[in-house]
Amino acid sequence: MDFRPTELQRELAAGTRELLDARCTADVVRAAWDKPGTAAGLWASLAELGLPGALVPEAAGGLGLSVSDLVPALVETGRAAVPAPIVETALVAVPLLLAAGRDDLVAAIVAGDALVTAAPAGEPVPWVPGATHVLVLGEGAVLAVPGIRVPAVDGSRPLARLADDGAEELTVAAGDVAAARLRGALGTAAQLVGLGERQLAMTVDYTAQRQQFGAPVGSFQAVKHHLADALLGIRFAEPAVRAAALACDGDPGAGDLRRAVATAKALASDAADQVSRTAIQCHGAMGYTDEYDLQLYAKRTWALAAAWGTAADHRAVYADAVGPAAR
Amino acid sequence: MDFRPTELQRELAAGTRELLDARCTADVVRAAWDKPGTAAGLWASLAELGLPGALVPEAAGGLGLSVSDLVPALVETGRAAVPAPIVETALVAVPLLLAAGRDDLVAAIVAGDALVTAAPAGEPVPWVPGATHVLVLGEGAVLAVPGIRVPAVDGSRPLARLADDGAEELTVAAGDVAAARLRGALGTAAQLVGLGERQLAMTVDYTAQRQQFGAPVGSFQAVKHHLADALLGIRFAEPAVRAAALACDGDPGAGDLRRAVATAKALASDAADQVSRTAIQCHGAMGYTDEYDLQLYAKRTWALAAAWGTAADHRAVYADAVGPAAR
Amino acid sequence: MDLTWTPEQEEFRARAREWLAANVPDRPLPSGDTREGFAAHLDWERRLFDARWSVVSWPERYGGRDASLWEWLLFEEEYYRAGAPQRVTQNGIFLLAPTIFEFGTPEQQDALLPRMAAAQDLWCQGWSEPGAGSDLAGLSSRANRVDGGWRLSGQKTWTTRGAFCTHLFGLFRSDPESVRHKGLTYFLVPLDADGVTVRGFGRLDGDEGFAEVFLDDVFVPDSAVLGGVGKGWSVAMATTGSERGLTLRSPGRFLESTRRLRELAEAQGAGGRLREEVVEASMRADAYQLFTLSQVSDLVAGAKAGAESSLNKIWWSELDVLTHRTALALRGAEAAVDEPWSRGFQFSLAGPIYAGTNEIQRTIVAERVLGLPRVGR
Amino acid sequence: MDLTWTPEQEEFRARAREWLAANVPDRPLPSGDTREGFAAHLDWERRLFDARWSVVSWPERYGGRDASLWEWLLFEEEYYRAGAPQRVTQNGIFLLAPTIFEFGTPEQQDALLPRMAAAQDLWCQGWSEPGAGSDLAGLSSRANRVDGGWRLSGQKTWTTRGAFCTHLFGLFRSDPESVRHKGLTYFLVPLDADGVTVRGFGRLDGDEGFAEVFLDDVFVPDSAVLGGVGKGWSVAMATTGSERGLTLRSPGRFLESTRRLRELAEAQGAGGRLREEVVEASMRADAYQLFTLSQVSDLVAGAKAGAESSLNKIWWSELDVLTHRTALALRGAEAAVDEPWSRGFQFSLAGPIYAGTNEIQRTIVAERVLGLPRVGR
Repeated sequence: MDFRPTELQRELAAGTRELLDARCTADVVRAAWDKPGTAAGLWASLAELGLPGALVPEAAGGLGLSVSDLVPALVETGRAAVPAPIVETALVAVPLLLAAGRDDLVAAIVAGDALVTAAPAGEPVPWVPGATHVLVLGEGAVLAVPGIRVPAVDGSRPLARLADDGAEELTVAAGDVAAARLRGALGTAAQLVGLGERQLAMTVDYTAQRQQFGAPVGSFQAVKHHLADALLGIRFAEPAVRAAALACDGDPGAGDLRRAVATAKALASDAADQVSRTAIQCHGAMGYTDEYDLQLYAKRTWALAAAWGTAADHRAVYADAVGPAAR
Repeated sequence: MDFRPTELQRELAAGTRELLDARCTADVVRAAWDKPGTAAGLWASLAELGLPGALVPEAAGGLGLSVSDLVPALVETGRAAVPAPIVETALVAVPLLLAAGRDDLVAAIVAGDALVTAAPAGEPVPWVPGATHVLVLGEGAVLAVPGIRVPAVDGSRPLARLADDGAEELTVAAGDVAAARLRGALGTAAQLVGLGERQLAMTVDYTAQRQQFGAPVGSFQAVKHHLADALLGIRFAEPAVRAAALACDGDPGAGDLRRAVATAKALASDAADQVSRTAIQCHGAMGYTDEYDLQLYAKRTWALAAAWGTAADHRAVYADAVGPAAR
Repeated sequence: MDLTWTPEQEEFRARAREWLAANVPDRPLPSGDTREGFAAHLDWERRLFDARWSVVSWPERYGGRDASLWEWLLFEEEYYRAGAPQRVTQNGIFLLAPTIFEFGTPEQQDALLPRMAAAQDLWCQGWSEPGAGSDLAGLSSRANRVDGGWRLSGQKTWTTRGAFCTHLFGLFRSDPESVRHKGLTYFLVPLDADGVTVRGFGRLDGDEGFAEVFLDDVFVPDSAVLGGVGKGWSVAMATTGSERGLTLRSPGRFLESTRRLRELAEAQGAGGRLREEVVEASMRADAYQLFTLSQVSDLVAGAKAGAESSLNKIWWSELDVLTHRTALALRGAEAAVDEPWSRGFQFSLAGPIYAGTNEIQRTIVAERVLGLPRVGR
Repeated sequence: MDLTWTPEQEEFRARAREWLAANVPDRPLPSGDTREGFAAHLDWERRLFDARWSVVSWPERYGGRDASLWEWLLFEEEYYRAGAPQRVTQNGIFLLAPTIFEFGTPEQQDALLPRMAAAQDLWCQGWSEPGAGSDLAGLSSRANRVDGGWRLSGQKTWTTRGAFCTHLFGLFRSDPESVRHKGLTYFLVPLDADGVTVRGFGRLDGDEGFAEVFLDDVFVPDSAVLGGVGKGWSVAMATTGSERGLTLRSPGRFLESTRRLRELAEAQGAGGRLREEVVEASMRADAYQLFTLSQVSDLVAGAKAGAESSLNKIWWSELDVLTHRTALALRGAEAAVDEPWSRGFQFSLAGPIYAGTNEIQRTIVAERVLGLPRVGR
């Protein structure tokens, strides 16, 4: 029993953060609004760090990491609002493609040449344009062809529907597909934690400086208590995300996998959404303009809170998974 | 269209308040905890004012009032936490007994000799001991015999189960019984508004005086905002209660009766419960002792919020009543 | 006590409903916060004016119908029910006009109100400055006395649809020695005056709906002063009162949005908590309607609207957020698509911020309605 | 990173579970806040002590098992899961003892801790005074220096179970010139000393669980001072830290209460929002468990618990209210009956108040964790 992230996990996260602080600034995210799907330079850097192929065995050129090794780095990709399918490629697609024996595509991922997006069947598919492959998860898994684009709340995360035909079925077990969907929810939850932390930090900085009625806005009790509540949600979601990662890796102490992932995604979605709304409220009119960076992160938050199952969906999963209230 | 209470309504409420300020102080409510069902002197005063028989036609010795005439006075009986079945007798029982042709019992009510309690079938019956008659409303209506007492959260509003036999069926239409149940919810909602106002006023007084960290507790922004929220709930529940009373009287502008009563009871239950919890929190440890009067009103609030359908029950009724979202 | 409309009121409602049914565009207009959409909305405003529906509560000589508060409420209810376009003239008609009626000279009223009703003059508000948001008393724009008038300098920001308007109203510091809310004057400024520069910028929901207005030694005559030199604070307070109060947010808007929410929930067969929240939003809209009818009954009987209007503002703005959040939760993964509900959600988040944040409103309620002590923050 | 117990930890858990299964009374004891119930609870405490389960984390020489923080968490989880009685000794064991371990002399430790572990001395806390609730710095009870010791005078109130205890710990103003949190000293006072009067009174949930303690020129020797003369404030802060922190509210309590909530919901076949709130409470209990495991991992590795313990206190106390409110909503009309859930609801309302109100905790979080400016209130 030691729930602290390992040194490897902390180092991978720190390296990711350092890279993204330099290469994925707010300006980069904003630029992706105008030209979605053009994060190629950023993706090459992530591939150099090894993130897309982090779960690929070392023998196949990957880092050979576990899900819980990768998750702290994914929190950082959320904090930076990386405008590319890193969760979809690294966490959702890789284990499924390995199971399907698609070593060609896995190799392309390791090389940084393939950007694989993914979505549950029936939902709008993100990162089109931009992704090179589209993975759709229903009962089974297919590589599908994107159809028309639809306008997105988060312009840096473009959306498309699927074309009616051209899909290619992958040969995988139903359990592999279900596990991939759970990893989608988990990775999204990790990014939401990072997004929440980012917006909270921006708001603390803003309210500590902004003067109103002769004092910093952040010195008013109402603002303090709003921000304490925002922190509370994020701080209690974060361990739930790490526990769900351990459950994915089969840690027996992490309990039922579905319950753990449902808890992580529900708490992270609600917490990050609460941070976004609080941040906008505490910024006043400033929070309400698209020239200020806050909106970039708020819109990513709302997009991800809706992806891979909403908080309400995951509460229903939890109710299912927890079963009878046996002692 | 004039939604102000009429002069008659305001005067009846003012007279009730004046009476109760003198005759139903916190000490009287507290005394009813030790000896439940001993509010006889208070009941005689209410009968003198005409409240128990307010809906009885003037020809039969009553005041011949409408439901909406009576409701503002019932708000006052809530504010004072009257420890007797005034809603049950005046609002629930009287019209049903008139419909059943039970003029004997109606006359006893007008004379102040009968205290009729009432409850939906299956629920614990309040005001036993104390009541002279027990009305139980299921599909039909029966005058039932009380059985064993059960311990009550609100000791000034004792509870009992029913005896297995000895019940006497009233000859009334199913619609009359349904209407009586709605009046039970409405009258309880009215009392909850009064209870909320009382606890809010007590808390404003307390926090304006109580010093902490060198300033009145009520000057702290967090306390101000908690109390503003408490007021908000009560102020928006109050018109809903008056509108439901008009709906009982058949005012065509008041809309569907079930929707109106459900709105009134759900909003009033939630608002008064919120006031109680806020009041206790703002009183600090003082709110948490049975020597301070606040608890008398908080416990009545919780008892009434649970009676004649909880807020959740009434939201379900509303969903039913509002039907398809037709334009 | 009753809630029943008179036959005359029902007749007024029927006339409004009939005209709206015949005239409301079949398809929603493009957003009034874009240049193209604003033009389409101006056409609509002029149709409203031609039929005398643009300012129903104003005197007939200014283009209105002398409608009572009750009739105004009925008109608003029908307007939202009909799904009629957003009123891009609202800053003038609902915020500035009540102030002109209360503080303007007869000459100002005759000159300004008919052109406003006809959407010939288009007014934006200049409350906020880079250094002052909800705290109006922190304004730094200046007005210097000159022969025959004033010279205005400074910068206003967050002026809604400022890039498409013709006039601005706002406060300027006319006494250079003054601090806080003393020494302010309320000015009416044509945006085509020499020295005015307007720069539009974008909003959270993606429209170019805001503008910054730069004033560089802009001359205005004495007739541009509303309500007296140095009286700006109390004049402005009257205006923000009406912004917060009933006049801007009629219950019809929320009855309609919660009806659409129920429609959405039924279409999606929603169960569980979402169904509960749909009911909660609907009940709160009903309560807002009843609270308003109670308030208007008092106003019609001669009462004054006071600090209680803060209760309205908190209630409707948080109801609006609840309604849209619930809609997005119902839409699930589709909530990531940019469409009316998701735009409406982002727009709803402005409600608790503008016209005095809800934190300020709660403090007003606590101090002026409940009487809690003002010491401390 | 892992969440798996070692075989030794699992073995410890099994031993605790086995003893509890064999010894926990079949029927709940009467409330420990009544005189009769308190006696029954004392019997239980002595059984715990005899089997070395009363203070598992203490050194063996004081009656403990030298258990690690992990083993303590496991014991607590098993304790709540077994439905074992409330610990009426908790004010001593969980609040005072950590302070004695940190600040007491070896003589004080040897004299006081074994008697506390064995429930021979029963400690109540004297934090609150009529004029000072959460604001400890406003205390006015006095300690006057006399030959060989001190004379204590003043009034303490809200001392939980004070009427049944033998000793009191609390702060007294030892420097008459001092103000606020300077010049306070931490004293340990036997309640049978001359000049002490104890008067019990009732709580919201109906038990006689509180007492007022009057001290009239009570003599105590120098050995009654804990942590040094004039150091009372910093000594007390260490104690309130442990009251707020992990040591008092182990996750096992909330895992068990939410499990009972799910049991209730299933028995009643609850649908709709209530089901959602049942899930919400359960998820929050899971999150509290994981947050605690994360914190304890840090502590075991040598980190210090700081202002973050305010996060624990807000979370568990509001989770406890949510759990009980949801239970009462499920019980419908039966919620008016006085039984364990309705009593538990009333008891839960004390959580956000005592040991520093949640308003104070949120301010601590904002200032010390987030770093917001301290100006203002």
